[in-house]
Amino acid sequence: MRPPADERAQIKVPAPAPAAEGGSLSRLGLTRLGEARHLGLVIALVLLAVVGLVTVPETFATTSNMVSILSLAATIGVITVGMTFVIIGGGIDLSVGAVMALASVWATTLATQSYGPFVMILCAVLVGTGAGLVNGLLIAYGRLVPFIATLAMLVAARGLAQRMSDRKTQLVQQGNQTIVELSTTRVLGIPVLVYIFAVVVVLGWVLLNRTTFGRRTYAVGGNPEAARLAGIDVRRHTMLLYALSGLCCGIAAVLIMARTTTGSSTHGDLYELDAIAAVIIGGTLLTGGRGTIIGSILGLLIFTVITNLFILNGLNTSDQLIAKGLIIVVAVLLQRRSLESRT
Amino acid sequence: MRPPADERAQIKVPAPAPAAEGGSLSRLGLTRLGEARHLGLVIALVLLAVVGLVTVPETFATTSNMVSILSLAATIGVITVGMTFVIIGGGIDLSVGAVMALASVWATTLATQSYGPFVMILCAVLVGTGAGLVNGLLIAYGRLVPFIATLAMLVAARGLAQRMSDRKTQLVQQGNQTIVELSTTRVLGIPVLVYIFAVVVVLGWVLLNRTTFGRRTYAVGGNPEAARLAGIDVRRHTMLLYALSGLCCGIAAVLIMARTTTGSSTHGDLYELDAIAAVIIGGTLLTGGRGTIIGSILGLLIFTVITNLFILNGLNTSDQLIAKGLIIVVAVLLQRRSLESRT
Amino acid sequence: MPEAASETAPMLLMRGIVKQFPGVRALDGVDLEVLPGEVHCLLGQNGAGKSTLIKVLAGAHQPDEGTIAFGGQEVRLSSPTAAIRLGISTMYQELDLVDGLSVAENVFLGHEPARLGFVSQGEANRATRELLARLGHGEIRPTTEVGRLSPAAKQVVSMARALSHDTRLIVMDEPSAALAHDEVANLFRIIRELTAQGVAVIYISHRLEEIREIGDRVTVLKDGRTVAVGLPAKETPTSQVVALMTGRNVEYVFPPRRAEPATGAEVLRVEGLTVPGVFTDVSFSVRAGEIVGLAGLVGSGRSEIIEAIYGARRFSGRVILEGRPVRRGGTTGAVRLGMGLAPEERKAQALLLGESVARNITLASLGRYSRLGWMDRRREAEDARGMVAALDIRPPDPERPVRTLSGGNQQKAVLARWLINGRKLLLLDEPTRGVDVGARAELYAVVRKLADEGIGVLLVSSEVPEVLGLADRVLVIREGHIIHEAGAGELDEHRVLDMIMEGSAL
Amino acid sequence: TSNEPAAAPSTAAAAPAPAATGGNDAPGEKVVIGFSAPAADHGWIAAIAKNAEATAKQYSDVEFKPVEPTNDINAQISAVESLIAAKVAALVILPNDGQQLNQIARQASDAGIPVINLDRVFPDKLSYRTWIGGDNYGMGVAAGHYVGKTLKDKGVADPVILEIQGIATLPLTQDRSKGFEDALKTYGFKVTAKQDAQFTVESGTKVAANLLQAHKKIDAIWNHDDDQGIGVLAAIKEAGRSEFFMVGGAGSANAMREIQADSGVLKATVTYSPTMASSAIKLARLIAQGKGMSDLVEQQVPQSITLASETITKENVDKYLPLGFES
Ligand SMILES: Nc1ncnc2c1ncn2[C@@H]1O[C@H](COP(=O)(O)OP(=O)(O)OP(=O)(O)O)[C@@H](O)[C@H]1O
Ligand SMILES: Nc1ncnc2c1ncn2[C@@H]1O[C@H](COP(=O)(O)OP(=O)(O)OP(=O)(O)O)[C@@H](O)[C@H]1O
Ligand SMILES: [Mg+2]
Ligand SMILES: [Mg+2]
Repeated sequence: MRPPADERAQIKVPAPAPAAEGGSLSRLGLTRLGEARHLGLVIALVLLAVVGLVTVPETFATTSNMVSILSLAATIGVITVGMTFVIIGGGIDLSVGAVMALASVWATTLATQSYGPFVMILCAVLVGTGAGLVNGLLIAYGRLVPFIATLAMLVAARGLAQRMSDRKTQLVQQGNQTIVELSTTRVLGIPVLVYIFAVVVVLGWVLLNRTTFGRRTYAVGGNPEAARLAGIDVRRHTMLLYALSGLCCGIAAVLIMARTTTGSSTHGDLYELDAIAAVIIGGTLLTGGRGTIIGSILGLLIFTVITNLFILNGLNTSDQLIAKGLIIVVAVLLQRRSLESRT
Repeated sequence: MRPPADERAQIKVPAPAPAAEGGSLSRLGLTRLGEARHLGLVIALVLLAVVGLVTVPETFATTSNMVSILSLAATIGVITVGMTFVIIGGGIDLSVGAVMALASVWATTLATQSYGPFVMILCAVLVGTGAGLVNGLLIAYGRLVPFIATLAMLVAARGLAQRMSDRKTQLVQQGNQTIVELSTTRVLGIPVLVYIFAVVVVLGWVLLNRTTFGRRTYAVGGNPEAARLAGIDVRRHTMLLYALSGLCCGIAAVLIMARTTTGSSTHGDLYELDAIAAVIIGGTLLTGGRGTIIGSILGLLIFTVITNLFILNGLNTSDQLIAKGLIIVVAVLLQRRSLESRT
Repeated sequence: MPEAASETAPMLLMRGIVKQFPGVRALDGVDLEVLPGEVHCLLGQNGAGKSTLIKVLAGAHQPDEGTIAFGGQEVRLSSPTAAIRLGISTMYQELDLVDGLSVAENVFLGHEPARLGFVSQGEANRATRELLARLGHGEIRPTTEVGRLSPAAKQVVSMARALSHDTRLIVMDEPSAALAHDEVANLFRIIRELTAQGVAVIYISHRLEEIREIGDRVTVLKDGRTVAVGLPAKETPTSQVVALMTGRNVEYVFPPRRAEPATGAEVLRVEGLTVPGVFTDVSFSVRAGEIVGLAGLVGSGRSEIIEAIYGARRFSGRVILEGRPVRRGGTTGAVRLGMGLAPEERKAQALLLGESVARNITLASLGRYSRLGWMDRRREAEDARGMVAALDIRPPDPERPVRTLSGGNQQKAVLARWLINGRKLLLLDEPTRGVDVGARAELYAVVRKLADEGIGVLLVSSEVPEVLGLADRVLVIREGHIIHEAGAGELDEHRVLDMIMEGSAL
Repeated sequence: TSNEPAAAPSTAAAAPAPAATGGNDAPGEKVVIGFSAPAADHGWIAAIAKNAEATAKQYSDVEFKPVEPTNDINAQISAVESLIAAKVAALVILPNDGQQLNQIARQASDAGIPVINLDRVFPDKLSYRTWIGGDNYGMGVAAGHYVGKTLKDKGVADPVILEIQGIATLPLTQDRSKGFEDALKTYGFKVTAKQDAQFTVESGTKVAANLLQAHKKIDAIWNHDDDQGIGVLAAIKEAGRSEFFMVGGAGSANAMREIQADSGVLKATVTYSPTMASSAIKLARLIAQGKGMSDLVEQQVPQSITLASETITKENVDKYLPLGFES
């Protein structure tokens, strides 16, 4: 039942050590690398890929299909990066889809378009960041609950977008096709917009894992009072998190303009739910303080691959929805299982 | 070394008192009654009413308009009651709208309708409760995050509803008009369905404030570990909370069938956001452990009155949305202000 | 009384209890024997397994091995309810109250007086009022929301809850940690009442003098094992108990004070500091190299004084750091100017529990380890490792989640956060709360060493001997006023107690 | 509605039966036709999807390849991309928004795949081979004329006319409203108030209930969509109002039955028939096989076909009822 006495004596030496020694290595090496915790998601993705290879062998594994999946994931992917920051920081942003729509509309008004594509891009990014800043101010300094503040922004930004566009879809004009080329031009067979997505993900990862900003984000979300007493300006940081999310929405607006050649108040409908779901499936806690960019992107890819598989298999909507519900549950259970077996 | 025991006993009395005594009376009397904390909401409602009286004096203050507002609030109001329980209990239920749609579809299939109106009502209620139970099982025993589990249910329930109805709108048949009469029959000038809403609110209030179930809901949401140590079966309770929310969706399905004379997979679209927003504006914390039914209902009424005012004034949707965003922010700020001035 | 009790059959008999957590063997074959009507003390270092053992006893944890007999019968405690039914009630170490509920609702949580599921709140309030009166705290209203109570009052509510059950054995896990010592006396009065009625009490505390005062017999745990059973609490020499707990001969003494009063420059000067309703017109100063202690009752405003100085709450008056007035820049400004705060509630106010020790240590000095926001992770890790070694934080693994450390080691990590950052002034609020004897001695040494290196230290502690032993100079606070100031050598515990309670020294 | 006991003819059958005209229906070369439409969460769109599939099934030489219907533009672009990659012989696309899907349709055309644009039009004529759709403006005009004429005949001066639109951000909604307004103008009338609903029963109820409060006396209502019209009628019934008449839109079987029964306020509806999906599939097949329409003189299928919007009233409802779609 118990190990022999001398053996025990060995282990005992550092007071609480027996507790420590065993688990720490594996825990550390792996959780820090963020591999173990994503194993379940990777397994789920692999399973989906297998389904794809079995059901639509000739189309699923083609380069063009992979590119198509990534292009589809790009817009909401950029938003998901911002959302990951906000949620790790203990908040939530429901306004992402609406802010993206507003930015796309603002950037495609006749007035903006007359200044050329770069001003349009600048405009989208500024509008997004501005809306995010307003969210941040309301939450950090107005002390509104994030859910309510960003819900109000969702509603107001959609309204404003409808008003600016007179509810019409605004085409990117001939002179500004540079923007559209982000989606049509390919480098090494891959559209520029996928590279932009990749760059945002990498920058997001670096910001979260290699900078003081990232550190503070975890601290602010994990224990705001401790962060405050450690001298971190929690309010300012919170505000910046929402501005960052807004910035991502602005970038996403550029991508959606490139892909659809339009700005419209209907863009990004329900993106907030998809982005939040991806982040949470990716293992980020809704309560804040924990989470990874890679997890969120894996979560998003699962959703995108599911959609792609449905497209390729021509399933009808009802069956898709039912299947999607089940797959979400299974993916999360898989992930939990793989996490638990490690600890 | 230390003063004798009896002497100390004397001295001790005021020790922790200053903390308790000063605030307790006003805080307590009022918070418990739930008046102070709702003052801001009441003020917001009164302001809206004043706007109504000024802008559309001859239509706003009529009985028929009040009845109309209540009828509009009834369906989502019933759902809000269930949502309040779930959120106080530390969870969230995104599936409410979809579950209501599923229940309405199931209750209006030819097969169900052939058994008459009472079986239809029973069917709606059972389907709702059943779906809620599944949510509860996944969350309490499958240990899925509520956000994800109920998101999966949202998706799957809509899919199932579309499948059952073949995406058609299912009319309540001639023989089952008893159901429609819930909305058309009036007692003392008020439709039966408003009474049903009122009864659900009262029952919900009693359950939350006067029973062990309610006490335990606060405990489970506020500090699940403490609740467990106090001998409460936290998992079972959590499961019951979601079942209760499902039950409310079932009742809401009956009301929507009465109002629209149909069952449809499109019913209840985005109800989850509206219900959650009403609950949170009503002062319930998203983190659980605090909240009131009355607050939620006031929050909901604010939303309903806003819509009513907009339409009475003939505003278009875009302006409605912008104004709604602003009003939400103002209402919440008002409420915070009134809460703070008390403490 | 203990003599009489020892002849009767044990009320509780735990044998060979083993409890394994992932990667941790918290209990490794513990034996415990408790007699009816005795106060049985459980001693052990932080992380020895005391709380785990009583959670097993409360049905909150299921043991992996071992047997439990209660009242002569072998029992299985499959849930908290099962234990409560048997008459075992527990006051947990981490306050187990629900902030959003009222006092009465908390007391009767899980066993509300109810008919058909309807709570009879009047009855609950009345019963709670009686319980609180019995505990000497009639001033706490049954209808107050628990979240608004002070930690001490919460402890009383916890106690009332334990008593609300028909109980034969009460387990108290560090009930005195949040209490000032007049409160503790009250607690002891109640314990004596209980034992007189034949109720047994298991009492856990890191304050050895309490054990001596209230305890009958002592069981000592070390590394999840019982190392001594049934020692007589009054007779066993302290040194022997400490040796059993720590495996070493730690002297429960304070490091030597500097010979003459500190003459360094004034680091902190506070003039007319006032937070309305909490404290008024507080003025004093702290010199470099000096440890100034604040003595006072719970609720006398000591924490608030410290928080105001640190910029964590609004105040009127002046705070002057090294000759320059501090502008109200919030905590960020205070940290930038060279202050550091080890707050009262470690877990709630200081630690990122899920993060590693290293990240907790460097939290307040991210700027030092970065250029243009980019973290120099190698240097950060090196310094953190150095800190862990310097303060002898155990286990010496900077990457371990801080949550898994014992209280004393967590406290050291909080101190390390400020040591790594070169402070001018350290504000310590209850630095040894819940910290075991061995770790305490080490902490005292660290604080003294810091002072010797020229840092000014402002110390708040509810344990008067600690203030007297560690500080150079003592300020006595009563109801938000400084009523006395003297060198620590000129005061003794009795005089300080008289002052903080009666103000007789005025 | 699906649960009408009177076994109404199935939707598929409601599509015009293949007329035995010349060799158009004789089996030809095998072709794969791709199909993409918005999510079928609404009666009219559901009928579109069903009609397309049913028509494709009638031909042994057609392989029907539908992709996931979705309301997300981004995903519909992806869906069409996958059809282009699959090298289908012809593409039938009902875009969520013609402007937003234009680029990808153009890509298909450029890749040599003929695109049959269904209903919501692409702005760039190079993006599609043929357009077939309803006449949204004409639909508004038809409703406007019915309302205007009826009120004029009754001799109502300064009538209260309400309009309940569908989803306001769709161009088709704006076209319908414009047509309605223009037609009313010829009688000297104008719309008193308009609100938009979401094409769902529930939103219809909600908007109508509020509008009925806002206007104590109403002369006429035009509701753009018969599906949401069920909800509008429910709200009217609940409010117990009957001083006005209502005109519907799209032409669902359910609305036609209401008109036939003449028991409520619904007196007419203007068609916007989902049968266009059946025709689109037929056109796609002909184009892919390089055939023309055998009833026409031309060798090729015309570039655009606009369905006429017809006004269905009690007088002619019997004729139209078999064509009504079950929403
Ligand atoms: N839920 C848990 N999961 C993992 N490890 C745990 C858990 N609870 C306790 N431990 C570990 O078990 C050991 C014993 O902890 P315990 O809380 O019983 O100590 P203690 O004697 O009460 O210490 P203290 O005096 O600091 O309260 C410690 O190493 C602790 O980290
Ligand atoms: N957040 C708060 N709101 C209202 N009153 C408070 C608050 N925090 C503390 N108080 C009150 O301020 C007074 C001073 O409390 P404080 O915690 O500073 O005392 P203390 O001397 O530090 O005691 P302790 O040893 O318990 O920390 C008490 O009356 C307390 O109840
Ligand atoms: Mg403990
Ligand atoms: Mg204090």
